[in-house]
Amino acid sequence: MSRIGVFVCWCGENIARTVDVAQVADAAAQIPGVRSSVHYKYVCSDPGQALIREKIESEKLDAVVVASCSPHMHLKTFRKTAQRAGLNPYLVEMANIREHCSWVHHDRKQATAKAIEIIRLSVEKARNDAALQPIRVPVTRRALVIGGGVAGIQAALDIADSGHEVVMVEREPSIGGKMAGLSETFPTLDCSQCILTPRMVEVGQHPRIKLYSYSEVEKVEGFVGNFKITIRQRARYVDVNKCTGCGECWNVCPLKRNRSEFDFGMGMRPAIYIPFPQAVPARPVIDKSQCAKLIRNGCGLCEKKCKAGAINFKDEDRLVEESVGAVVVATGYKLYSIGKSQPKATLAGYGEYGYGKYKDVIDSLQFERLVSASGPTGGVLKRPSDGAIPKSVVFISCVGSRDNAKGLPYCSKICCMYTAKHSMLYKHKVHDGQAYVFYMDIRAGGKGYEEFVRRAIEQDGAQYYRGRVSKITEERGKLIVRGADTLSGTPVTIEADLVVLAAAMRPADGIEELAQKLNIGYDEFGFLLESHPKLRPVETNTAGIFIAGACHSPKDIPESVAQASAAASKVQVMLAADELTREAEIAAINEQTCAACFTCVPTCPYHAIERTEVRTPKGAFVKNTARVNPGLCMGCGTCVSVCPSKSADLQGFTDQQVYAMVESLA
Amino acid sequence: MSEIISQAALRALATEWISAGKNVAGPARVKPDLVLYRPLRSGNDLLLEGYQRPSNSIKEFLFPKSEKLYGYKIRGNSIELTENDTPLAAQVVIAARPCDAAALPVLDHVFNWDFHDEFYNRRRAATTVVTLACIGYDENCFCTSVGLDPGSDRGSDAILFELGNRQYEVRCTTEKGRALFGGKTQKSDLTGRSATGPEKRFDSQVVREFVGTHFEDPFWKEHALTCIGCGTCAFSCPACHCFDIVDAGPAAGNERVKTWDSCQFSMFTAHASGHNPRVVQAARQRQRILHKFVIYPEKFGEILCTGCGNCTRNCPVGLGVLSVVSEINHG
Amino acid sequence: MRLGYYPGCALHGSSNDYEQSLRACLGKLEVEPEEIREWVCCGATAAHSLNHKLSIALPGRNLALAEQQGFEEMLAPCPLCSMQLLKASKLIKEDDGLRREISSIVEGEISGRVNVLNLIQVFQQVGLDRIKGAVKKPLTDLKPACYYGCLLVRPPEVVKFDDPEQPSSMEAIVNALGAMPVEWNFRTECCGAGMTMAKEETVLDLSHRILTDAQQHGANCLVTACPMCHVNLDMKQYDIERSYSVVIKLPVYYLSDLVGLALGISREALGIDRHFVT
Amino acid sequence: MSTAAEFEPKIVAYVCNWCTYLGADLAGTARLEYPPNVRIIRLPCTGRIDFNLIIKALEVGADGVLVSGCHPGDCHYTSGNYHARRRWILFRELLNALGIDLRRIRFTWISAAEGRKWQGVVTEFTEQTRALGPYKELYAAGPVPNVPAPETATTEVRSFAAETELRATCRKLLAEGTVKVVIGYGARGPVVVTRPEDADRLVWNNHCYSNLTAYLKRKEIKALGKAAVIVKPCDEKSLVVLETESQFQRQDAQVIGMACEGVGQPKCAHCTARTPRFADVTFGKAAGPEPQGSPSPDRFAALMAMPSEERMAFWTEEFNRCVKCYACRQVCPMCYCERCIVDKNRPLAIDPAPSTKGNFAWQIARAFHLAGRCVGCGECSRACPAGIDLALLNISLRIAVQENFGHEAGVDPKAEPVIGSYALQDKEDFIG
Repeated sequence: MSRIGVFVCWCGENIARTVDVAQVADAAAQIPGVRSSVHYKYVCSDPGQALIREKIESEKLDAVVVASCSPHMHLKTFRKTAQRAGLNPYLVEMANIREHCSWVHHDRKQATAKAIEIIRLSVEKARNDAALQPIRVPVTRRALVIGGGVAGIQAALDIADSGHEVVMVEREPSIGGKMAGLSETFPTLDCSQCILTPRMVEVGQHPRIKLYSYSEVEKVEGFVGNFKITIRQRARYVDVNKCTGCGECWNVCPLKRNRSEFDFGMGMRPAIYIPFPQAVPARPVIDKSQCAKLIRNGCGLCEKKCKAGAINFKDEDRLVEESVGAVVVATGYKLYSIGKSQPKATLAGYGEYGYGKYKDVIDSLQFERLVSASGPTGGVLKRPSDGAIPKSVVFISCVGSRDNAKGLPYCSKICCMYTAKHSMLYKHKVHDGQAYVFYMDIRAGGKGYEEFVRRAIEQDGAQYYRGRVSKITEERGKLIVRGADTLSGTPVTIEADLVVLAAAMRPADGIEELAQKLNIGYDEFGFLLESHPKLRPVETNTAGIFIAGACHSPKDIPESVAQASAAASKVQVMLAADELTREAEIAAINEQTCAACFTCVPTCPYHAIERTEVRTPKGAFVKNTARVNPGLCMGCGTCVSVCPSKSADLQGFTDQQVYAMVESLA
Repeated sequence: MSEIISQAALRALATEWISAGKNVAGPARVKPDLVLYRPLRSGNDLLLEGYQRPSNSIKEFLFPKSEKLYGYKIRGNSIELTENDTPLAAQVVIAARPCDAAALPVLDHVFNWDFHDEFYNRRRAATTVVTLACIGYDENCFCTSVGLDPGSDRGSDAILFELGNRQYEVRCTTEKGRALFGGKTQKSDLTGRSATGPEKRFDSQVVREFVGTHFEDPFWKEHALTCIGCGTCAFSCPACHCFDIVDAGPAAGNERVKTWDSCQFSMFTAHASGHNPRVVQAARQRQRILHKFVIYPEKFGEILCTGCGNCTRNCPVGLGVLSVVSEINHG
Repeated sequence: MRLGYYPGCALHGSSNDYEQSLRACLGKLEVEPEEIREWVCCGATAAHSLNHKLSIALPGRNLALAEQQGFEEMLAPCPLCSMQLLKASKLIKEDDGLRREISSIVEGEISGRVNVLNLIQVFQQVGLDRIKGAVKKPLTDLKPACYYGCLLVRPPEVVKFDDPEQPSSMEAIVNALGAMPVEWNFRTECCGAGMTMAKEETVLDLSHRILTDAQQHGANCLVTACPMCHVNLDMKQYDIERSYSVVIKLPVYYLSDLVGLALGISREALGIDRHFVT
Repeated sequence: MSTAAEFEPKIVAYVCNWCTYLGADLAGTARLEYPPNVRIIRLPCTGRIDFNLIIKALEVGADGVLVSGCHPGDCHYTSGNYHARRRWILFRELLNALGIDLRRIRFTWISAAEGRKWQGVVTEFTEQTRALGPYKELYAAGPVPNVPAPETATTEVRSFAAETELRATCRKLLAEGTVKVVIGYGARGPVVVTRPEDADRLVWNNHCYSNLTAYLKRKEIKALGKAAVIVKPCDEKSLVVLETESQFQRQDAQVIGMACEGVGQPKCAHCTARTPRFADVTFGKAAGPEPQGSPSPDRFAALMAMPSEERMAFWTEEFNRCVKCYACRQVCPMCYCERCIVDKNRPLAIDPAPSTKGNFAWQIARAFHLAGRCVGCGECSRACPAGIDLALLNISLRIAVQENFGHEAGVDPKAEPVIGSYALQDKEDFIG
């Protein structure tokens, strides 16, 4: 660039008071490559911008340096100005002689001298500027939602309602997630299924939502705007299209005593089943580990009984491909495994509670099923061991949470609330029963939450003990719960009929594998990482992938739904246009000189650099090379610094520019 | 009748020149196993025994590895040039090997042929070369194969021959030489000696014919396989004289300098277009031999090699002119 | 592999029947523990509540001796001892400064490489299959309540043995002998050993609960691997019966007793005849 | 030498766009006055601040260099500052070993909210630099201190027993066509054998110095087909690094390891492995246990014991002899760039002239590019015709890498690279 125009701004008195703008403009005119140099009262004002445009045209300027305020203030402004005069916006530089000069120095001579050098720096940068074109990435205007819980459902419906197609992948035979199994919800005690099932049906019937139930994400390729997703549809042995959901099959199935996953073992189901009556899709699956036909080619009653001829014992897993532009991950949570078997060496079981040993020690989700109207007991609270109505129930919170010794350090956040809810539901069902709650602290921040807990204690008479339980034993059919009441400083022993453990929340199984497929980060506990805890809470570090619900951190229903809508709106913004405009100041790699050491690959925070090959037009292998995916690069330039051969460079901040700037100070 | 000088006197003389403001360079021990021609601070630093020859050559005192041609500064849209007028003191290179001195006439041709190189000639004029004849040779020496010998005074202004017991016979061959030693020597009837041999390792004529006629011979490829393409051979060669002209320091304005270059570098012949006529090391090594034994001789009538053997001594991978040409010679 | 043997005060005093028993049955299994020469107190008693350094130096001394005497492994049948030794060894390994200090105090290098074993671990090393194979008289009519007590499995980060709350290693061995261990609650509860001298009624209360719960769950004997527990549950059983005016009569065996009996060793040879409840 | 009074220090500040630059903006909006000596160069992220830029700033006459970015955890790009921090840790060690005055370079974290901190740091650093006086001669000569030269024991040739075995195997490999070429040692140095009958040109003796893995990068050799390369336990490590850097795959070459009892090179005094660990086949037996040589030779201790000016004088003297023949680069197995940074002239990151400045810039770049990668084969020193103790620089970084990140190049094939990774707990006691 050899026809650079310099525009020195007075900023009224702000600059002119301490900087001799006229002298600065004269000095700037002497800098090599400067074609014209003027000063003006307010360069950012309309006449000021007009002046720039006029000079660009009259002097045929090929670059512009505005010496005024911080680029964070007005770089965008002046780039637009230049653009309107037909100059590429990236040929505009700013020299910050206000914040970095006139405002912080008083000696006019010194400030003027400094201003001149600041301008020289910027001119050197401008001289080596290139006319950059922002990268445009075509966008497939469809979204993938992984997980059909309340968060997934919310996100899917929001996106679909805004006019974009949604592909939803759910691992279980039906969507609905954990919420579908809950009895009633705090703090309003409205029936969970009453709220959720209509939304599930909406998803099932939505013209723009394509639902893959009993399916998992197998492979993820591509990048923002252009993901290619391979989905594994597990063999369900029932043709969903032929099936009418009449129910003949599961009624006729002789193998009815299989542990129901949906009831967390509190109930039984046949080998061919729908997890619960309101399932979406209301189509059964056959559990191949239990079906007599599939195991030893016996039975086959369901096939005979099915008028629609939907049963297909030959069914196999299928791989299908879907193209989407954005992804929302909403894979939810699972409970801490309280028993002996542990996923990680760092975690330990809570043998002292005898979970898995004593039938009547259960976790909170199992309790939800026991008190749910749609549950195995039809909403009558019967304890697992003998079906008796428990007259005294002990609830223990923070099982696995806030426990650095053998559990997890974090707070699972929702246990305080649902434990209070449990004690209430119990009281409502067993009026002469007594609920006891052992807690560490009660964390009831939230609209109507504290009041809710108070109600549990004051109206429904739950007995709260601030302390831990040391041991649970069984004597003469009673569970002896030994604990401490740290407020009164006395040991407590309770003879309980049922003990409910509020186990910690952990991300759902397989989250790490999924995160690796999606190339997104997760923390030591497996919770997915947001891009910025405050400013980008639903984005991940991989562009085009968003997170919602408990896969990000323990959350209750309102929060999950809110985050899901937030993620959905981010997706809508992305899918609003056929093209995605990305930052132009991004890294590029000279594939001729790249030594393919790939040091840059792990260095890139955005996984934007890929290992690839240079091939001749005919496809013959030439060499290995790293390549920047312009769709993903955010332009930090870290790759430039680690590249030994300086094959990586950052447009807008090229080595050539930076060296020119430093050398101008010689 | 001969002129002789004692080693002590010689050292004293060197010191005297230094204090008289002359730059004096000669062999000095830099590391336990490394002797180099270095600028001397005193005649006592001068190393006269216990080594075959220094690892570098005396060319760097006439044709420095890096020399400022001129300075420049870009002001506004104009450029200011400043001459390199650093004053040049008279200098003496003492105890140079005959194979070093013999390379100077070779350099003279190049720097005065189509273009008179100010910088070289100024230094050449200001320099007096006092050679020390060899009394031995090692397996890398082959001066006799290129028409020289351990006592050759070619390119020297004066040459010293050992008499034993720390005495040297001084034979001045030029006025410069005489000016240095005039009145500093004693008369004597002893005459100094120099080594006989090394026996001829190859016939340069044979080499010349082979190289001229076997341009595409697989021999080159095979022989260059272990060459790593560094510039050690060229830079330690007394006669190699290729140079590059580069800008040093800020592009905005600093110095334009002449620096040594080597035909063994892959970048040596790289074109701006990206094309490189000598793309493999074999071509570069062939070029080096070709230049020394054919191209240069055709132009100036003598071989561009004085048989010092430095290329072999310094090569990190044991190659060098001798290994190539003797292989050519003996098939 | 040579197996060192650290008896500690108990097995040379109040509980020498335990030593007799384990020597007899280990002998049968061709395991010959060699007693550490010049061993000193493990510091389990008052030391650890009075002087932290001393409570490391005492076991440290024993570890040093074991190393000097060239042992890689050392059996400490008393859980109090083994816990003390393991604790010292852990602290020493974690803090090199401390290691050097203790080494100088006890005048012997301690690297902490000696592997301290409890009795159950020794049996595990011998191997359940091998024990099964060696059984002569299966204990089919025994319904033992396996009692671990407090220190055999605690503190978990020190002893790193079995599940601190729901252990099962002793049951596995007892099973191998043909006996039918019962499910019961008090397997890892405290027997009050620490209070034996100071506050006997506490001991009686705690031990009473243990014995009765075992009985309620159908145990016809109780098996332990701790001399202290044995003292409280066996020797004091009479006092318990008296102060709670109940009849318990529940024999309390050392784990080695049962293994020994199954291997066909006589009650006398095992010293069972010297127990109080028989 | 100008006096502090009339001397106005020149300070170059490389700052990140999102934290420190905004911090400086805030200082402006809040009218916090500070000395006018600092010149800000805005870069997107500290991750972009290359070590060459710091050297360049000093070269062009900066009396002090200020480098500042976001506090840990605040990086706009999440991890740029962590990568930067890790590079700085090592770069300071290198500069220190060279005798560059570390007080001239200030690293700091300044957030967008810390206008006051910016004012404070700039003021304090400017005054400190003023007190230090002008950094007149970056690479100052001086009376050359005595740093003991490495010991090279060149004894007469002693052939090792494994030689015959080696020849036989290579003959076999070539005859059977398992490999097309054997890169081995000959009487005068490396040889490349392609015909079975030439296998007898191979030798195995106490003069087998070269690290032959350097040949694997050469086009001419690659063109010949699958190679067998003969390695000593020390050379072998470079293969491990090359593999992690995707420059070499085991199936590409047959690795023939030679048990080695030393070849009289300086590195042999610090040998830690006599028996190859990664080779496909190994010949010979090294008597005695694996030695426990310390990575740090006495001469390094001697160097670091002296004041920084003396270290600088030492290196100035050394680098003044450098002729830029690039033998150090060519023999190094780790220098495999298609286009070396010194061969690039837009921009001129490194002065191509073999001047003091140019030589320093080159050797700094070379050494730092080897950070965490150099396996200490010592070939650079051995190849240098000017006898410059280049290995000493590499040693300074090898020790720093070991001490800071517990990493030793070429030992663990699974270890993640030192440059290109980071740890949250990387030290930052030097960052103000």
